Amino acid sequence: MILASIFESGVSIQFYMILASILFGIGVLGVMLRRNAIILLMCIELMLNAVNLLLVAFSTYFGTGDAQVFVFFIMVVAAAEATVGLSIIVLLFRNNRSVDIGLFNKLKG
Amino acid sequence: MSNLEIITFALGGLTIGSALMVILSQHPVRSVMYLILTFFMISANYILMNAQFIAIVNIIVYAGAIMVLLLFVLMLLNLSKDNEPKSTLSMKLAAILAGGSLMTVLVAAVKDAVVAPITEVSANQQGLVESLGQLLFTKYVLPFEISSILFISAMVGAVLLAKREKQIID
Amino acid sequence: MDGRWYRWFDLVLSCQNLKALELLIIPCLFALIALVIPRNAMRYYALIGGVVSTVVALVHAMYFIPTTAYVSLVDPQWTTTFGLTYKMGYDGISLLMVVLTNVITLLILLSNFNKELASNRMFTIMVFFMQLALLGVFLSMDGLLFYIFWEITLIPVFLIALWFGNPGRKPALIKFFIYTFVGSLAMLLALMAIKMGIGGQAEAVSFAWADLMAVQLTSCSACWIFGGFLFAFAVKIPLFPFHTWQPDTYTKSPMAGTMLLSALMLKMALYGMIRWMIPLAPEALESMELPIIILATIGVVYAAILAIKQNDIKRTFAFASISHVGLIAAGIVLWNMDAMSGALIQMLNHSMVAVGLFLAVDIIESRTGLREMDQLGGIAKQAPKFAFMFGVIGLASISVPLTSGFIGEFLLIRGVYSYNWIIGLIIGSTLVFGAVYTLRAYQLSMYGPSKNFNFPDLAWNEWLVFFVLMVVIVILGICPQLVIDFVAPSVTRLFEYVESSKNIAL
Amino acid sequence: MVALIVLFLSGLISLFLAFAKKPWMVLSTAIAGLVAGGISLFTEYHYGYQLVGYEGLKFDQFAVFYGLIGILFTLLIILSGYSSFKQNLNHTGDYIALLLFSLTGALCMLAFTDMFMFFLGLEILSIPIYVMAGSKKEDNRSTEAALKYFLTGSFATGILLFGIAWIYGGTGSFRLDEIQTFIESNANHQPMVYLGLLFLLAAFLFKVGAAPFHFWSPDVYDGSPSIVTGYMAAVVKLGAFGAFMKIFGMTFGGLHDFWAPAMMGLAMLTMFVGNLSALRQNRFKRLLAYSSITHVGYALLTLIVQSDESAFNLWAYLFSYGFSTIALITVALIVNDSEDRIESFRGLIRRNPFTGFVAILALLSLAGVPPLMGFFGKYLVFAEAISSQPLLVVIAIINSGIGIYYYLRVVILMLQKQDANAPQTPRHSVPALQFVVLIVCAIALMFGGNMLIF
Amino acid sequence: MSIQQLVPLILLFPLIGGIINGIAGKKLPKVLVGSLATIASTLSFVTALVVFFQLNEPVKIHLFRMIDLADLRLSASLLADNLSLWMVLIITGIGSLIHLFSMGYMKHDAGYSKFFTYLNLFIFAMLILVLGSNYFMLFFGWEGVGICSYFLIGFHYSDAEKGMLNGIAARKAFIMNRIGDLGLLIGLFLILTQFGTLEYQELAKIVTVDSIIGTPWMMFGITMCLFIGATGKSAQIPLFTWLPDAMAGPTPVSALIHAATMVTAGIFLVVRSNFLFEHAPMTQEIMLYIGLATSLVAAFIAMRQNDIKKVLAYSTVSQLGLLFVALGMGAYTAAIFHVTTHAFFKALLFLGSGSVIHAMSDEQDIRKMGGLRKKIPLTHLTFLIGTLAITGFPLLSGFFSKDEIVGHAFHHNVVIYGVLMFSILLTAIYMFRMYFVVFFGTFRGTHEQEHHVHEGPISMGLPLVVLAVLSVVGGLLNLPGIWLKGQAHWLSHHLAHNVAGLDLIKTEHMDASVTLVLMIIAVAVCLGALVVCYLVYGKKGSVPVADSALSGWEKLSSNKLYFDEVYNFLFVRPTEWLSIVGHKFIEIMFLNGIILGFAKGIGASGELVKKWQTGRVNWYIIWMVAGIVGLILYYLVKI
Repeated sequence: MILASIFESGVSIQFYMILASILFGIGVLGVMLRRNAIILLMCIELMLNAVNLLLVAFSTYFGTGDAQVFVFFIMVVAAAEATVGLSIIVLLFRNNRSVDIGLFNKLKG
Repeated sequence: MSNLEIITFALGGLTIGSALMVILSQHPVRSVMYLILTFFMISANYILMNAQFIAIVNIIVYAGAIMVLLLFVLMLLNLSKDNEPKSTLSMKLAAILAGGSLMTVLVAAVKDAVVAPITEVSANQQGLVESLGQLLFTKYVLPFEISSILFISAMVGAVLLAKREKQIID
Repeated sequence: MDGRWYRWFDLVLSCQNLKALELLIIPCLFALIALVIPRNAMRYYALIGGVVSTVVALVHAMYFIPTTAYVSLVDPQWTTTFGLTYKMGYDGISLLMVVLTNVITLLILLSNFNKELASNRMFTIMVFFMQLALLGVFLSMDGLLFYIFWEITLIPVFLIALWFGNPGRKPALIKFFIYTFVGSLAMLLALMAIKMGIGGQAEAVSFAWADLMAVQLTSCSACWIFGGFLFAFAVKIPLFPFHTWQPDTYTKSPMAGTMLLSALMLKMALYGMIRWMIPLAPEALESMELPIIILATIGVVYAAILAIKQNDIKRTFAFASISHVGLIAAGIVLWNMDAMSGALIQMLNHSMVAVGLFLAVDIIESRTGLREMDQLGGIAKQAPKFAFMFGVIGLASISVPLTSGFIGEFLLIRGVYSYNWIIGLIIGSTLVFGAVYTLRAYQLSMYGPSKNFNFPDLAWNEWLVFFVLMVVIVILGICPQLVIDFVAPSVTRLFEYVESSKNIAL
Repeated sequence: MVALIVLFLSGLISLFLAFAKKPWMVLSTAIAGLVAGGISLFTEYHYGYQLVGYEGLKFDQFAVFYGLIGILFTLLIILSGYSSFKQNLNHTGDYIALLLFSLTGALCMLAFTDMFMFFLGLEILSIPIYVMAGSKKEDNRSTEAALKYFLTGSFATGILLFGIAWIYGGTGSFRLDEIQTFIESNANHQPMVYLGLLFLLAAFLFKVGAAPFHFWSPDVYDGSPSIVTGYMAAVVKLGAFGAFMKIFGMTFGGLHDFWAPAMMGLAMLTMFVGNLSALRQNRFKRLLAYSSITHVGYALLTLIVQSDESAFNLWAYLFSYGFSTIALITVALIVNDSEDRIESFRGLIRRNPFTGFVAILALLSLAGVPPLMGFFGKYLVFAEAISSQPLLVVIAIINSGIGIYYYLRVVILMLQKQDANAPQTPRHSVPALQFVVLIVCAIALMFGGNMLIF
Repeated sequence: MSIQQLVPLILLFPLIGGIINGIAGKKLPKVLVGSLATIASTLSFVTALVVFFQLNEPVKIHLFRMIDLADLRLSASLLADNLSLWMVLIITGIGSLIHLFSMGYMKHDAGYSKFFTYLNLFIFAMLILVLGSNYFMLFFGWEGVGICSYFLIGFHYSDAEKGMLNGIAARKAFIMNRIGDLGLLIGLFLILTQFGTLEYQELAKIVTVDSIIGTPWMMFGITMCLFIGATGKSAQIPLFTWLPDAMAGPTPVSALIHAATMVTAGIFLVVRSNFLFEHAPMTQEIMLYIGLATSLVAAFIAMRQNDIKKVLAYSTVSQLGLLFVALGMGAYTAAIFHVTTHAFFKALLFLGSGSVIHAMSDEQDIRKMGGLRKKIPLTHLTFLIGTLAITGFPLLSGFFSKDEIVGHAFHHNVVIYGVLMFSILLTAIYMFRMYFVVFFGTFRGTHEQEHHVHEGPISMGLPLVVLAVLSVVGGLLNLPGIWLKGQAHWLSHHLAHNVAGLDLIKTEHMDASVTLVLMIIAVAVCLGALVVCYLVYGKKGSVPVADSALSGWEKLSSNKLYFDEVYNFLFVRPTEWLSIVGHKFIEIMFLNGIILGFAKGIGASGELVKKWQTGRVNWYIIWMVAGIVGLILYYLVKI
């Protein structure tokens, strides 16, 4: 089934812009609030998803596919980042038995 | 207000709600679950926007692969307990202040935006696998190839970091 | 951006007009060869280097015809994109400073000859390095080149002070380095401003002196540029409120460092005032003249009064130096022939006196281990030659007739006096105060019965240094016209140049 | 393009050659790859070779000359780090390959023509460095650095992508030339353009390490293995600044009046923060990090003052900065103790005269003492800025004055005699490769400056 | 040889003598050193005599250009005219005698050759001072004699107890002179500004009444500055306190420099500049009153001084005051006349005192002498002649020279005359007091000293005799009109050219009978003092009491009117206080404090900024977000 573009049926692009902004903001808030490294990683993924949403919205709105390809690449990168991030977290846990980033403040000043 | 609009807004509300639960739940596993839910919501949005390919990939890659990986690591490291230390009050306040004002200014900035008028209304086939595949293997073949460097370095990195070194004295 | 990348290769092709550069090359060579000279031959080697460069400078001076005014050494016909032209040359004023630099360097090497320091490789290298940089400063006819050499001078003198200085030198040296560095940055700012066309005037073609002179400044930007230069020079001279680095640094430096600082680096700033600060922004002279003279006057009196009750003999002479150079700075900004001649003569005199006094202090310090006047005394009886030479230098310092100091101060005080008689009267008090602190220092250390330290009289090299100083001082004191004839055409030309460039602006 | 492939392949080959446990083979592969990459980069520019079909990368003058020093710096860093790489035979190949991969990312960041390649290039540049930062696995500081770098870096990636999305929303394109045309042809823009621009700005400021987005850099520079710090300071910064210049200096040039004042304020903040924090540091790499923050502040002047010379000036600045950093890192590798204390440099000039000499040259060059290269870099930047932004230049000059203090502190430490009763620090032997690096750096620092201004 | 060549020779002899002694003096035998110096000085004297007799009109000898600038031409040139040659004769003549005296007096001194070097150099400087053809040369000599004086006062700087004190006295002399010199220097600047030249001859031509109309203040300024210079060198109020202290130097030095020659440089300056002073009546008045006050104050102080040299020093100050009174009245030749006679008898007195001190083994306190009349008869006799001459005993030189000044004063203003006579009376009293205390009564020194008392060698005796003769006959130089018609006023006529005949006219118009009356009064004063002093100190043999026992005016006199204390309080202490306080508070606390404050402030803000770097990733991200929020706010505000 091919749906007609949502923007032709009255939903404004503003809606998705604001929705993406709020999702992004929530992601950012999560990064600032939480101390579990894995949750932080998740919040960053949430931010990336907000970006994806925005891009897809624009893509549909403009009627070009470039942005969706971009989203694809974002996912690629997100996967790579998650890999590296998780291995760093595993390494950290192995050394410190914890992934609480509040504990990692030896470097400061 | 049409049905579609109602669906869209409801979906938007649910997305925000589940996203909020991600950062508000104390239990990490619950956070992961809510995040997966959020991804599904977003995929639903994609489908609403006629981007089926992305919607599917989103579920496969994110909800399927990345989140499972996260969950797996979470379990592996035995972090599923609700033992995350609380941030200090000042940090919380500052975070909420900064995040809140970020959202506020963002919304304030975009609320009056007028997006350029749509020039090609007809071409609504981009969301499909076919058209995206076309793009990906013609116009964007170079980034596609070059992302291999990204992956191989991520792989090498993961191996380098996560591999247990042989203990010289055992 | 086009073409920039390849211009590097054009450098070799475009060097067409290199003339005799031996003035710069000799110290450079001596500094390099010093790396392989055996340690026990170092002192002789250094002395030879000093003599050679002095002789070369003197030959230049002999062949210099004062009325031809300008001799070009390096004059490339190309300009780099950023305006550095590498132009070098000298007129009478520069050549005077060049000769002074080489002579003083020789004297510094000579006065260290009987010390352990003379065998030190790094010391020798640094002295030649310093000489090179100073010559660069005096020979540069390009603003940026001037600045570069100016900054380079900081390094050897800093290293000499750091490696061979007195205990507790570190904070003082850091203060000195940062203070002067910041001052120089202000000069860089001014140079860039004048080159890049701040305040609406056109961009200068290059940093060449003549090109910078051609820039027409508005009186506002002229003041800023003048101020930038002034800050750099005021710190180095040092003028009154910018002097606080000086006593500490002088006290903590070894003899050679103090001599380099007071006899040469300070002259660099005064020379900079003559060559760069006033000619580049003459429009500002009118409004800046009085403040500078007032600062100089305050400095003269203030430093003199402070010197009166110092107990450390080196510190006394450090303050004395501040007191003396304030007068020179005032003379320079008066910007007329009489005062300028006085300033130049007094610059020479101050160099001689500085070398002499700090050598005397060092002789006292190295033989008794003391610098405190209340513990010294009775040296004159044990070392009459030293007492005599020290006395002569002291008299030159308090500008007694028959010494160059008198001619210098006479012309300078007269200049200030004709500018404003009240200031002239106040600044003239340096004659009285100078006598007070110099004689006090001299008497407390030299007079009285012998104390219980053994004080050998002058070694031959020390005696020779003093003797040369004495001869120069007396000759200049009797025939100042020698110097005046040497520089007067150049000074006149400078005045005319400045005057004509100012007229266009109006 | 060929250079990219050559570098990637040499990285790949190094990766597999490492199984032979003969580190010299890895090294020679890497060197060969770098040299070949450099040559191909240059010839590619010279003969105008262009891959048919996709214009995501364009090796123009800008990319080539920025890229060449990137390759040069990487070469120097690999040479300098070889002695530590080969200590862990299992991973020698990994380290070198990761650096080479990262370099390909840097090249992408210098040559991109659309946001795809930019974004990918950035990630390829960053991800190997996240890993390298944590490559000292048993060292808690190193892993902490990796974590911090990774978290803040990913966060910044999110910011960057958000910005790109907004830009796309505002202009309808990912291509730089189209965006540039769009911006220059329209007078009034939608908020999306500005938002996107600001998010991009934030991301860039993060990558180059400007206040208040700089917090990661001291910690990461401090914690990472020295050689990685050197790479981050020299090459990563080069890539980030190159892209910065491409996007802000060129693409967003039309909106210069909008973003320049904001950047100006942040540049001032950056200089002060970097300088002031550096004053009381005891660890060398941390000092270097803060110094690099200050230098970022100066380098931002080239972006703020838009002129024909900006790209060159920035290049010259990074060129001079890179040599100093590499020299210092090499010296730190030779001399430093495990704690990375500045104190370990005490009396260096007496223990290792040559090493000490190069280190002092590098420090003075960073401080901007003529006639060293750093002075000319600084001079170019300031001189270009003074006529339009005199205030900013004055502030930069004031900061140079403050900055001299902490450089001087280290210099004096190196020049000082060792205490008689302190334990004698041994003379450090300088491995041949590092010696070569030091010589190259010394020559460049002493004479390179004069070349810069022709 | 022509005058052109001879005049530089006058300068050259002492210079060469000084240089040879300076370089080789230590290695040469003492006799050679002393005679070399003496011969150098004597040769100068002889040459000067030759020139003196050859000279018909002023001769200017150009030596070399010194400073040749657009509006400032100063040349090293000499001017030989009657005035300068007269001074040269006094300087070299008395100088030679004192050299001769020193050969004996300084025989046992370690710094023998150094002493003669300084003496010769002093002669050289003094000759430049008087022979120079312009004020610039004068200034050269002016400072030169100051320097020589400085070294000679502090000659015994390495004495165990008094070395430092000698040094301090020398420094005091030099600095007080320097203050005067500054005035003189300013005067030179003023002259340059006003007239554009420093040459005496040119100036004398330029300064006509016409050209200075409308600038009386300028003339006042110029002359006041010159006068300030003169007060420094010639020890007038307020700059006179150095001279008594200068007695720390060896006695021949006191005789030569601080009595006969250097201190008269101020007089010479004023006489030289008479063409300027004549146009500044106000300065002349001031000069007159200052001279009067100095004369009185110094005489008063001398009344209760017990150091033989101090008494003579104050007497010198007093006499110099008298000379300034003369100058203030425009009696230039009278002043030169008195300068000449004063040089004779004061040198004689100082040398005599030197002889006494020599005999007493360096004892200077007159209370510890007494009864020396028999023991050193030659010294006694010459000293008596000197005393009589200075007190104005009839027919001796002092009688005539003083009389001329007093006569001028009487014509000028009777009150001034009265005060002057009082001062002369005081002079007579303290001189006779000293004479009687030293030479009459019983010997009060230690036994050792008594055993040791002896006349000096011939080299010391001869100058005494010559000077005594000169003191007796010196009056002949300028006999007043009533004594020898025709030949009268020889010196005045001789110098007439230099002073443009200004005061000759005044002198010759004096009424003969008035002159006679004045002479009689003077004689009465002198004889009265003689008698009183003889009765008190000679016959009764009373000895001055200890300083602490004094009270009333005696205490004032003994404590030098507290001049030193007042100066200390007013000038020295505040300056030292300023120096210490300035160093402590302005330099260290304020100026250095500002710099250190800057540094500290920067350091503190560095600490503060360091705290910003918390080490926590959350905070880092919060700040980044804050940065982004700031950027967007910037956008919202700006657009």
